[in-house]
Amino acid sequence: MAKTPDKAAELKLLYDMLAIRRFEEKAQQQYQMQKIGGFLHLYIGQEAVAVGSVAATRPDDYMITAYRDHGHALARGMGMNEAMAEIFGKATGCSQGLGGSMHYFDKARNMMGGHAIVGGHVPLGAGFAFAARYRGEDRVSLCYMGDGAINIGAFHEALNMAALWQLPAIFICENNQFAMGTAATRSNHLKELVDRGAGYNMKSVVIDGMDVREVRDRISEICASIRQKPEPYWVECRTYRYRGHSMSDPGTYRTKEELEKHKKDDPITNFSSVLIKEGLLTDAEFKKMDAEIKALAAESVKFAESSPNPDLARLHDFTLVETDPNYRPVPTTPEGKNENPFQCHFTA
Amino acid sequence: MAKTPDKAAELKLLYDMLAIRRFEEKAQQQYQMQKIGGFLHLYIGQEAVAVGSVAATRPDDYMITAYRDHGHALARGMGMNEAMAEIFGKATGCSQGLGGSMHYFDKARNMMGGHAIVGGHVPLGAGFAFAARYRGEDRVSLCYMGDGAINIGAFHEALNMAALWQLPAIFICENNQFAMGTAATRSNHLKELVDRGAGYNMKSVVIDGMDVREVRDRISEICASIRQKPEPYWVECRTYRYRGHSMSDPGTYRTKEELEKHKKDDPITNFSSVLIKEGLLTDAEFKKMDAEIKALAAESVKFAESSPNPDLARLHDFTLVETDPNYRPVPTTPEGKNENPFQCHFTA
Amino acid sequence: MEMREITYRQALNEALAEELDRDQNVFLMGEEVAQYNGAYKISQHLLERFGPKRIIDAPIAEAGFAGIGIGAAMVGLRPIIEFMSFSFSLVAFDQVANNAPNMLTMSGGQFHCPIVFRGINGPAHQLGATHMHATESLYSNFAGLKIVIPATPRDAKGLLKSAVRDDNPVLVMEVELLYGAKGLVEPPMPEYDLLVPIGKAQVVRSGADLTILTYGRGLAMSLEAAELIATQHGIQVEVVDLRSIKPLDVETIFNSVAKTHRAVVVEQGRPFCGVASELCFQIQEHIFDELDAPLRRVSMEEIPVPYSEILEHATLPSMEKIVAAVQKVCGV
Amino acid sequence: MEMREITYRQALNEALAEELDRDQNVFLMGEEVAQYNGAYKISQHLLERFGPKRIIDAPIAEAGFAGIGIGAAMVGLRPIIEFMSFSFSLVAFDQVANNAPNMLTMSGGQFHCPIVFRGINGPAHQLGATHMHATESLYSNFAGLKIVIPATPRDAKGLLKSAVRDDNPVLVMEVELLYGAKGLVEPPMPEYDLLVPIGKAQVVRSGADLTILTYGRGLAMSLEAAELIATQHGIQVEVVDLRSIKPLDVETIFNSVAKTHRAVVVEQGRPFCGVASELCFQIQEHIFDELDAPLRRVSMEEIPVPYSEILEHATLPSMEKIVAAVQKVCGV
Ligand SMILES: Cc1ncc(C[n+]2csc(CCOP(=O)(O)OP(=O)(O)O)c2C)c(N)n1
Ligand SMILES: Cc1ncc(C[n+]2csc(CCOP(=O)(O)OP(=O)(O)O)c2C)c(N)n1
Ligand SMILES: [Mg+2]
Ligand SMILES: [Mg+2]
Repeated sequence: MAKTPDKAAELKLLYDMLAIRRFEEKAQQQYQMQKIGGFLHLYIGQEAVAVGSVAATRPDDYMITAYRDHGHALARGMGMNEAMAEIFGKATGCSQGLGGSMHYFDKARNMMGGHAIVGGHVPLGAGFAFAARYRGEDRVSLCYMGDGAINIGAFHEALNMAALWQLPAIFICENNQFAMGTAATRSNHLKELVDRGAGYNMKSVVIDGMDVREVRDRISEICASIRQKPEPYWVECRTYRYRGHSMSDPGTYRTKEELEKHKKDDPITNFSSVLIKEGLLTDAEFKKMDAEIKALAAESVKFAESSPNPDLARLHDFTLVETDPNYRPVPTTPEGKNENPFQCHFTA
Repeated sequence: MAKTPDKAAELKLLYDMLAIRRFEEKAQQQYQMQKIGGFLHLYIGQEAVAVGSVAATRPDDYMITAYRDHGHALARGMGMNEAMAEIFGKATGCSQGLGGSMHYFDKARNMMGGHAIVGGHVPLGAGFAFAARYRGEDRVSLCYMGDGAINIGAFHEALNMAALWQLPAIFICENNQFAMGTAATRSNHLKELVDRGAGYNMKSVVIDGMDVREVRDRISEICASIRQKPEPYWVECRTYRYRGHSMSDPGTYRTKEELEKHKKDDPITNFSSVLIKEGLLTDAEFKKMDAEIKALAAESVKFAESSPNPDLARLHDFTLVETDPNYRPVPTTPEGKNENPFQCHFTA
Repeated sequence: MEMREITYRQALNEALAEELDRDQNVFLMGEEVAQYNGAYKISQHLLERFGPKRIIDAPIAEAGFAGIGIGAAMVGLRPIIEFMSFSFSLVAFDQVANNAPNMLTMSGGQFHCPIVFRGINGPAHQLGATHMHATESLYSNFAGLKIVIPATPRDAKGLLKSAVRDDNPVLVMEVELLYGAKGLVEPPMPEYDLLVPIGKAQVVRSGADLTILTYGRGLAMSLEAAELIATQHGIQVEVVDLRSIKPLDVETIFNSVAKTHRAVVVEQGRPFCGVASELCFQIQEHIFDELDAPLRRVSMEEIPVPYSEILEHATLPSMEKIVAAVQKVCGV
Repeated sequence: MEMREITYRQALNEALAEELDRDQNVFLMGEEVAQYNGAYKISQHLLERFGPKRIIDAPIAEAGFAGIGIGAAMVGLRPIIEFMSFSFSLVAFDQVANNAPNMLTMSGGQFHCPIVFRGINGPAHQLGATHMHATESLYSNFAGLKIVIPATPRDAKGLLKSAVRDDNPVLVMEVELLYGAKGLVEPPMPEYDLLVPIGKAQVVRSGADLTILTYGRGLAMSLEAAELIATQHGIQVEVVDLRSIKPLDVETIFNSVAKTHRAVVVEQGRPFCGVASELCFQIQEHIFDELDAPLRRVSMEEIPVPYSEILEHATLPSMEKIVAAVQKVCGV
């Protein structure tokens, strides 16, 4: 669909990718300075997937991903401050410092969290889609996972039920070629990961995950179709992880040459040149944008450092909730049982 | 391969199927007389699958199945006496009365057990195949499961690894159309269950599970090919369960008509008439065979009733084993690391 | 208000029907819950009444539908997930124990999970080693879950209804061997809205000499044992039904044991790191000086449950074992 | 014989190498164990030395490769299955807890499973709510498993080697925070074949006034606390390292507590139905009259572990908490 690109929208794609890149470079630096602990999994190289797909969604669509979650949260609009503060374990963090790098949650933006058990979040992603159908809403659930996650049971069970019940979910496999040190070719016997969808009779699509426009446009088409006719999609986004699996990873399982080769596909560098070629961006503007973003990233570290720790006195306040006395049940109407346009599918 | 049928072999197929049928009719009767407790899942209607596939194997091939396991054990050569005694919970049972109907084990015959957690035994089946490859043996592992078992995680993980490592396993889905009251069409979105194999890039085959010769011949071909070139197969055997899921099942989820229709495909009646048509069997011989078998089934009940209960004094003797002091380790040879002809696949 | 005698099974069925009727955000999902009316008929007639949107047959995929329920709960629905048995929840263990109860902490308080996991749990009859696990001790080691185990039809109804209205993940562990048991229960809604509070134990029989702390299947056996002991030895046993494993009603427990100075715990599962061990720790920690004798426990034998009926009986807790334990503690 | 100082990590690596070398039926399977040399480098150089047949990288499919291991063990191989963390074993829970330990019973004694499941377990540093479960209390509730938790390099090597030679399923729960810790260990094979018996505790520090029962990560903290208390209050604390959770060395435990009459249990996990509660039950059951004060326990707080470093520290067992518990028990 050759429509003339909307300049602001295109620039936002670049901006969002760059913001993720610079934010994580800062986070990495802070980690190396031992200002933060735990695991830190960087998304650098994969920015086009989160940014492109989020650009294709509505704010009320759900998204959920694994522990490599900074990019998704920032793409969805989370501020760098609350993101950085979370890694610092501060009360001002997006999860009040209780979640850390692997658990970025942002309820207001329907960012349903980063999750640390491989595959464990995939049924949750199906659950959001289930809820949308249950309520007869045309919201879509975007569920991201890595190439290593498609071999675990929870993934299988979720995709099978999503297909059975025709849930409005997009299961996006971010195939960055590796699960820690295990190349995707060593974790399954598939020719291409997209083929896994055939085992569920689910519509399956491959997308170039290094091309942000491609990701946005293809996911937009899928979302549009799902809102018309709810059904799940299996999407393989081909991308690449430029950093180690986590900060402790020496990365000996791949050659420098392989890494360099993939860096030629850098989603940010490439897209910026495209925009410049198209006259939507000048080199100077790009530099200015980068400077702005770097300033925000630096600022986020100051914010995190100067933020208070979580309140020790509330240590036990996040285990159980007080049941909300003002909760209003929705009584079952006579038509209650027939009101869901999609109910048929639940017994399909 | 049109070879003239070997009479003895053909008659054994009929005999084995009939033995399962009569044995289970007896078991059912005993259950109704409340002589036995627990769950009792009858195989009646599916006899051709176990009998045909076992006829295609070598005694050193492994087999493992779920809780609907009487047919597999008997087809493998277990005596009716030890089979019936097991349901009676007697010390003379195939599992000394500790396993019951759902846990028929027969180590001498490489019957690796009936298993009661849906899908939980599938990785074990892959494990036997793994061991065969590890040792460089050309044994095959037959792993049976129901149509309801293909939607659970353990199944997925086992098939993915079996494909990845090219394990010599045949995963036989006995599609008897129902998982308890859930029609196979209501537990997944596949057009045909055989399609699930595509999600693992595994060779996939459909077999008429009501035709014992068909089952034997097709599984024989697969075994022969696996012994040449180890790799897993995904096999859907189309069959039907004539009795309820278990004794407590009213079976209201299917019509009498449907049941009657499928009874026309009775693997035993049909095969007996074929043999009679082919002149390999006379009606009289068939009646005689049936009478013999019925006598054995009746005898097995007497055997079970007159058998002793397990020894209460040994209640705690089956939780941990004494480590065998005579175990002889096999020291690693210099070539140790290269001796497995298939090792390449383990890192494929 | 007329009390009615209904079965534990009917009580659970009523609880489901009343909560489904009260709130469209409530739905029931599990294997065979809809068209089959439940493997144990707990969801009898619910499909007819509430339709396929609310009563949903799931494939055999416990981890998957437990997780779908958790996701649905995070966005405001109130799922009731049926495990045909909590023994089968072991394949969904990570979802139930490591996802649902952690969501509130991981999200810094943004997401909670109003979800109920329910089904049979603990000893049944001759189902063998894999099917009769008493999982309460496993799940109670995790923080962020509530666990109730009703021993009577009234508690079955009242605790399940309270569980559905609780904003936290609640495990309702039912006792298959009690499904047919009868008891008095208040009339159904709209006439009466029976809610039994989670976290409150009940003194079912009072006595001065020894306290039996029990729950679920253990209650009936303990009451039987108490009568026998009263007639045989004139020993008056107090019987406390815990009803909730988590939160634990320590006040009622401590009060009773502080009065009788002796206790036997009758649990459903194996002893090692079981419920009895936890009760023992808390009792001795708080009322050490009140104890005149060591606590004893009646548990499953520490072996996988064998199929043979006589071995099974020897493996499971029994009235005889309770009597023996009480005699031992009282030195008679 | 020269003792060498090596790390807990090296000790485990030596144990694996020696057992792999000793017996071709032994193989190591898990995520990243081969080409990556192990996520925590426990299998360093093993792929080079033993080749891809013996050292096998598995996909992320814990239930699947745990089950493949169980199958292989049933037919005579001796698998060592590495869980990158026992927290991830929760997705394989049914295989580890409901398959391996039941095989002997279900098959009437025909099949046993000589298999080792190993990996890190319990507290680590800022990994959050899902990654730091102390699973020993969960698995120990099942019958048919042995569980060891080494606290020193020597025990790490000796217990792992004993586990590989045991004909039963053995869980070897390693302590990530100790991987870098050093200790004296006998020379490697062929010079010395170090086997530490499963089921034997060890009195690591003797004292007359109070017994600390601990294991794993708790040992170092307890010894530190013991020194502090000795200097501060002149109280002599005996420290017992359980080493095996199952079978439990009750003799050593009872002897120590019968001598000191006071005990504190320092466990790795949450308290409810935890290891401390089990020890407490058995102690009061067998040597009730020897106890001069209630047992106390130092455990994780009963909450999902938060990420924030200060909250995490407040959540996990610590030297300060041990000191406080001892002071409380001794009334100082
Ligand atoms: C059930 C489980 N097993 C193992 C792990 C440890 N682990 C964390 S990330 C990871 C690799 C995942 O790779 P992939 O799915 O490709 O995602 P990526 O890291 O490439 O984004 C592993 C094995 C885990 N967190 N959960
Ligand atoms: C994990 C698990 N969930 C549920 C059950 C209860 N259950 C036993 S058999 C069965 C149906 C299985 O159907 P299928 O796989 O088609 O085998 P069939 O009974 O038809 O031979 C169910 C749900 C179980 N045993 N294990
Ligand atoms: Mg990856
Ligand atoms: Mg079936």
